[in-house]
Amino acid sequence: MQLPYYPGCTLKNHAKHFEDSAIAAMERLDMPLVEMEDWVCCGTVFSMSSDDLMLQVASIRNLVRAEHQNLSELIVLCSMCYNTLRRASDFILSDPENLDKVRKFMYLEEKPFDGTVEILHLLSVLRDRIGWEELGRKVVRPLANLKVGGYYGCLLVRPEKYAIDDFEAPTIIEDLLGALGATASPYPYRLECCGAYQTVTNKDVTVQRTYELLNSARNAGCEAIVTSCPLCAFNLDQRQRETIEQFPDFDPMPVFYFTELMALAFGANWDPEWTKLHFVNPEPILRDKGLI
Amino acid sequence: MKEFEPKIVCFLCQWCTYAGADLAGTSRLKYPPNGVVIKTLCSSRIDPQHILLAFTEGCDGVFIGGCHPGDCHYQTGNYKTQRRIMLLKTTLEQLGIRPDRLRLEWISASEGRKFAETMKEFTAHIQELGPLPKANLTEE
Amino acid sequence: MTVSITRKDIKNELVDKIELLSGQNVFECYQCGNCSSGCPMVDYMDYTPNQVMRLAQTGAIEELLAAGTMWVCAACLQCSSRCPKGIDVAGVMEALRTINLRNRVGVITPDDISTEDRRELPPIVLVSAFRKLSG
Amino acid sequence: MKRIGVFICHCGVNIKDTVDVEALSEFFMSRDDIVHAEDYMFLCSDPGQKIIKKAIAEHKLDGVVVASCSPTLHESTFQNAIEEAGLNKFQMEVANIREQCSWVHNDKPAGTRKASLIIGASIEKLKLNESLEPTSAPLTRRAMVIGGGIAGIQTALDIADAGYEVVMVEKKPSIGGHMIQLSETFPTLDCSQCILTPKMVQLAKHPNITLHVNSEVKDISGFVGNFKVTVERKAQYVDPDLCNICSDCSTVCPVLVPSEYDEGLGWRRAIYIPFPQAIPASFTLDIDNCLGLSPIACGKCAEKCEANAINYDASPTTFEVEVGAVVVATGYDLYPVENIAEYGYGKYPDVVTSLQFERILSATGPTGGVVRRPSDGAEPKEVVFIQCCGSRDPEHHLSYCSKICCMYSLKHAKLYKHKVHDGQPYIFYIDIRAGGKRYEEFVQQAISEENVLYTRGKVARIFNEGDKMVVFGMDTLTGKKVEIRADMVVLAMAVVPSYGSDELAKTLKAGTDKHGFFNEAHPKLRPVESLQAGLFLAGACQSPKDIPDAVSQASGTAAKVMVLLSSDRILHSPIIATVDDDLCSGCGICIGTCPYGAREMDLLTRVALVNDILCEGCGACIAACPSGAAQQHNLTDDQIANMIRVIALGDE
Ligand SMILES: Cc1cc2nc3c(=O)[nH]c(=O)nc-3n(C[C@H](O)[C@H](O)[C@H](O)COP(=O)(O)OP(=O)(O)OC[C@H]3O[C@@H](n4cnc5c(N)ncnc54)[C@H](O)[C@@H]3O)c2cc1C
Ligand SMILES: Cc1cc2nc3c(=O)[nH]c(=O)nc-3n(C[C@H](O)[C@H](O)[C@H](O)COP(=O)(O)OP(=O)(O)OC[C@H]3O[C@@H](n4cnc5c(N)ncnc54)[C@H](O)[C@@H]3O)c2cc1C
Ligand code: SF4
Ligand code: SF4
Ligand code: SF4
Ligand code: SF4
Ligand code: SF4
Ligand code: SF4
Ligand code: SF4
Ligand code: SF4
Repeated sequence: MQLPYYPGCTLKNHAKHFEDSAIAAMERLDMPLVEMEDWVCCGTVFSMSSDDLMLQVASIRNLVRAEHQNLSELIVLCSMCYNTLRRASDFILSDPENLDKVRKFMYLEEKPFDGTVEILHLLSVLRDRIGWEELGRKVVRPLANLKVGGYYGCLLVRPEKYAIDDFEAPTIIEDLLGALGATASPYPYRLECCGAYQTVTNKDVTVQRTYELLNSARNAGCEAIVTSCPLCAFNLDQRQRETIEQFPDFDPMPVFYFTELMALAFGANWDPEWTKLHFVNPEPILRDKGLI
Repeated sequence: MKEFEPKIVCFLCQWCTYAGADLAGTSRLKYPPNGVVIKTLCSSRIDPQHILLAFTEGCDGVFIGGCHPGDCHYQTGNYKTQRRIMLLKTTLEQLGIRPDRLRLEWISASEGRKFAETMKEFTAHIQELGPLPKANLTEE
Repeated sequence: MTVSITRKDIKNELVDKIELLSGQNVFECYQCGNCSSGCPMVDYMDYTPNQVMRLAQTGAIEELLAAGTMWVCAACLQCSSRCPKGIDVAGVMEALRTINLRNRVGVITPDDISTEDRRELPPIVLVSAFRKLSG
Repeated sequence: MKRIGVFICHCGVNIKDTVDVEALSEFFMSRDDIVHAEDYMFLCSDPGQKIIKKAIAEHKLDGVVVASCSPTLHESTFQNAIEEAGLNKFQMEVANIREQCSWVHNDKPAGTRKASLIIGASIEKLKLNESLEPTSAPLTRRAMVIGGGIAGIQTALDIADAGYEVVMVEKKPSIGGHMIQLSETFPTLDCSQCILTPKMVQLAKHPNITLHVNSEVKDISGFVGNFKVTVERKAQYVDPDLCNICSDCSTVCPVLVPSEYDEGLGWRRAIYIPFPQAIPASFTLDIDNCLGLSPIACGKCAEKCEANAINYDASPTTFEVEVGAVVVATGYDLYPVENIAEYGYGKYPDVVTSLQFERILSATGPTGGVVRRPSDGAEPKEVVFIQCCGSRDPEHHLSYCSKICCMYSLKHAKLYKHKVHDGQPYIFYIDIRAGGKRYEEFVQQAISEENVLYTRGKVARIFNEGDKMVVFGMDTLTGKKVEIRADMVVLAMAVVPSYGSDELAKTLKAGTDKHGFFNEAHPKLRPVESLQAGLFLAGACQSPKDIPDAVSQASGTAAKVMVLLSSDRILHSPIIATVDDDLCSGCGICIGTCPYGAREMDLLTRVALVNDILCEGCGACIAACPSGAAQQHNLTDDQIANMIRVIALGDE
């Protein structure tokens, strides 16, 4: 079964390893990801202002096009795209007036927006269509001895209505890691915000967040963490450069996309290109655990 | 010509509005003498038929007084009344009777002043509307 | 500092604007402080999220618009998801940002970002920062 | 046709000044349908009443209209008068021409006209009045109390002391409720068990009280005065009369079960006594956890019991009890703490509930009253108490305030401080609700003298770091986020109706509010009665309550029950609904309308019935009845219609 998927802008450049590893992993699960055509950036963040329809248009445009391509669902890898697409869709559909306006505005699209496309995060697809046990059976290279923490951040679990799991006590990432054979250690800060776009204007704040978050994971015994969001990955991985500068006691930690670990577990080989996109080199730990 | 003196039936529940009307009396508050009271145990006893009858028999206004929401001696009687009156108002309209000839107010036992004021206002309002034209009713 | 509050302050036009933009009733807030205790950015804010709600109740939106809180908020939705009264506090923050941005206050431009950063930052970071901070 | 007399009162000048009383009596005298009319200065006075009585005799009147002050004042005076003259009291109508006429109008002609309409309408009503007697039914002078917490115990004792029989039904193996689990109680800090156990013993010994533990109410039929209640009693497998609580059996029992009494902080065996002072004083075999009631599976306890008190062949029993009144006193439970995931209960052993902390403080608790935390038994030096856990959170949990947790959290902080002198208690609160006698003093003393640190703000999250609980809170007063590294956290969990009481409410057909608490008949004026006649409420089953409130309500309830049981028969106003069998279409609309469950359908005849004792006469069903079958005694549709006609005709 093929999964139509929406990559979003960053998966084509800074988070190429996210996309590549996801494709590799899903191929091995016989559920290849097929990129939808003609997608545009989703806008990355959902606009919460009630009257600002313009800011919803980017998301809706993607959904209209998916509808036109006869897709009934879109699988999303990035937490932010997931959140933005789903909320934009609901927001527009919840008010006939909005729907009408958006349709009129997008008259150039080949069909009007109906809101028929279901937006799913890959994690929930893994859980709901395959299941952890079945997934475990497909593992050919168990991530034995790898102590890793799941990082949820904000948008996988908030707001509650769009949470892919219990919004206060999710287990979906830990469950996945467990199925892959890793030791998942839940650590206190796994639902705490990384600082998000504040990284542009308040860099030091995000550096502080990174320090606290990764320490929290470290104290809980994690050797690495996984995320599903390129923004989180940027703050938690790339910003370790500044973290090391500012906090002499800081012990760097590799940050993976969950798909990278999946790819490894399902038998794909580590691509050295992926390493280049990491700030903290993940190879030593992977080598240490015999995974590469 | 003599000024129009409306005829008004007032259905009052015995626990709240009837007692409120008594309080208006003990406080010697003055209001027009047009409304005549029929006491019921609860406002929910009032059948919409009675209200229609009042209009067909020649009353110009009907007033209903009950306990404030939540205060009903019989728990929820006043909610039932409210629902019935709301429905009846649409029927009245269809019959060509202005729905504002029918008025529902929550007046508690301590609201003598509110009772007197309501009577003044309602009587004046009906006076303004003039007598209920019988013709409207015969159409029905 | 004494502030004088009159009935004209309560629910003034700006409060209405905030309520309209966010779809929230600021008077629902009973000042439990849960929004602030969970807020990851609270240490960097001049008014804590619950103080934002409180000032909105007193009508002091001008003061809020001049303050820095909304620019520090990371829109992480923690406050909204925990609020016992179901208030979307993050939505109120967004409303404050929106009013400012529409008045071209606090808007960031590409020039505010160093060339180095511009090269280094992934699109997702730049786009979201511009979406939140330039309107 | 009725022979009607009309009597018009001057009320000194009170009526006479605005209403031409003489003209009115002349007018009514002249009417064909009136036999006699007269006016008098003070009808309510003795001579006034004599005038009425004399006229009844002289003119053979069988109906009387008294035009005077409001019926709330003298209706009963005049009813008595006509009864003395041999008439049924319902053959009298008061026309209110003072409060609703002479006192509110100035214009004498207009006042007179209106008075004549008021009297005219009263005459029309009187014409169709029936002679009625109050309905009555015999009554069983016995009460049932469901639930044996402090509220149930107090109710039962008060009723039994008044000489009535009481049957108590308690679902657990012992009475005592939650109060028996408490350490010391605010605001006086007296030992809970010291004040409760004597009452429990008194109850057990009371000649008028029969106690059924391990029992639940399964069904109820009948109505006020005569209920038949079906009770199911679980098998106890131990004969309480034979058991001498030697505890030999439990020492050999191989099964360990978390103790309910200790809120899971300690253990009990499968054969056990919930706590040493349990009433009845007997062991109970917990069949759900026992390895199997036979020597093959285990059978150790029976083998060991020298008193031969254990009987493996026991079986549940079901029996019926007849009672005149039922009191619900099923108390409360705590809101499921797992629902508040961000506080990490279950994940962190040192995050405990308030009731668990009571057990930790209690001398009879798992730590013998020494404050030790569950994880490692260490003495916690910093303890955080979090108020409003689950309460006042309409978005995720419960909208209401649980009322008692402010006070007991403070009590906890205080008792903790008494036991751990160098310990620091912190309380996170939103508001402090201390509105009882001596409560505020209790709070202030703790803050100023014992340095309990109150922090105004809600805790967002609890993490653990090493052996510390990191509490993220807010001090909304300083506007600063606070972080406390505590050794232990106590959650003041919301109070909810006891589990299973929703089913009980259904069985009893008792109303509950949207949270499941039993509904009182009126929040201010009938707080101990339920809407169902004969069904009463006591304690926390009605709303969260502390012990003083629970006991006050219990005694109030007992008094109400005693009023009911004190008469041989129950009397009820006859101004109730009736049904004309011929007109009733069996549509059943009236049944859903009645707030008292007084309406039922006769399934054979498809005719609606009215229960004379339950009907309160509100009339809602009558107005709802589409066929006119439902009527009200002495306020029929015809009576109302005739009154309307009088008013509509005016002085035309
Ligand atoms: C942590 C904590 C500390 C407290 N400290 C204090 C204090 O210091 N001072 C104070 O005044 N108050 C205190 N309270 C409050 C006190 O516990 C209550 O006021 C009191 O227990 C209420 O008594 P009750 O009889 O109404 O309910 P309960 O004590 O709950 O008793 C109800 C009884 O009914 C039984 N029951 C339930 N359902 C059924 C059924 N379907 N059939 C038969 N039986 C049933 C139960 O088994 C129980 O025995 C505290 C409460 C808590 C949670
Ligand atoms: C401003 C205000 C607003 C309130 N609002 C509410 C509300 O909205 N809802 C609510 O539930 N409660 C309200 N209350 C509380 C309410 O008033 C009381 O709960 C209630 O009145 C108490 O009734 P009581 O019979 O105990 O006392 P009281 O009403 O004080 O009656 C005592 C009676 O005893 C008489 N008396 C006194 N001394 C003697 C004596 N030596 N000999 C003979 N007779 C004596 C007095 O004259 C009086 O008639 C309010 C109170 C106040 C002050
Ligand atoms: S959490 Fe909600 S109610 Fe509490 S202070 Fe914040 S906005 Fe107000
Ligand atoms: S959305 Fe903004 S205000 Fe709310 S918790 Fe996150 S950072 Fe704080
Ligand atoms: S051994 Fe027998 S007498 Fe002793 S406690 Fe057990 S059941 Fe009772
Ligand atoms: S028979 Fe049951 S109760 Fe008795 S000792 Fe064995 S396990 Fe315990
Ligand atoms: S009693 Fe106090 S702690 Fe309990 S819910 Fe009410 S305010 Fe909160
Ligand atoms: S004194 Fe009165 S107003 Fe003040 S807290 Fe107590 S009850 Fe409330
Ligand atoms: S009159 Fe009221 S109480 Fe009586 S049966 Fe009808 S609805 Fe029920
Ligand atoms: S509403 Fe009237 S017709 Fe219908 S069942 Fe009741 S009494 Fe009979």
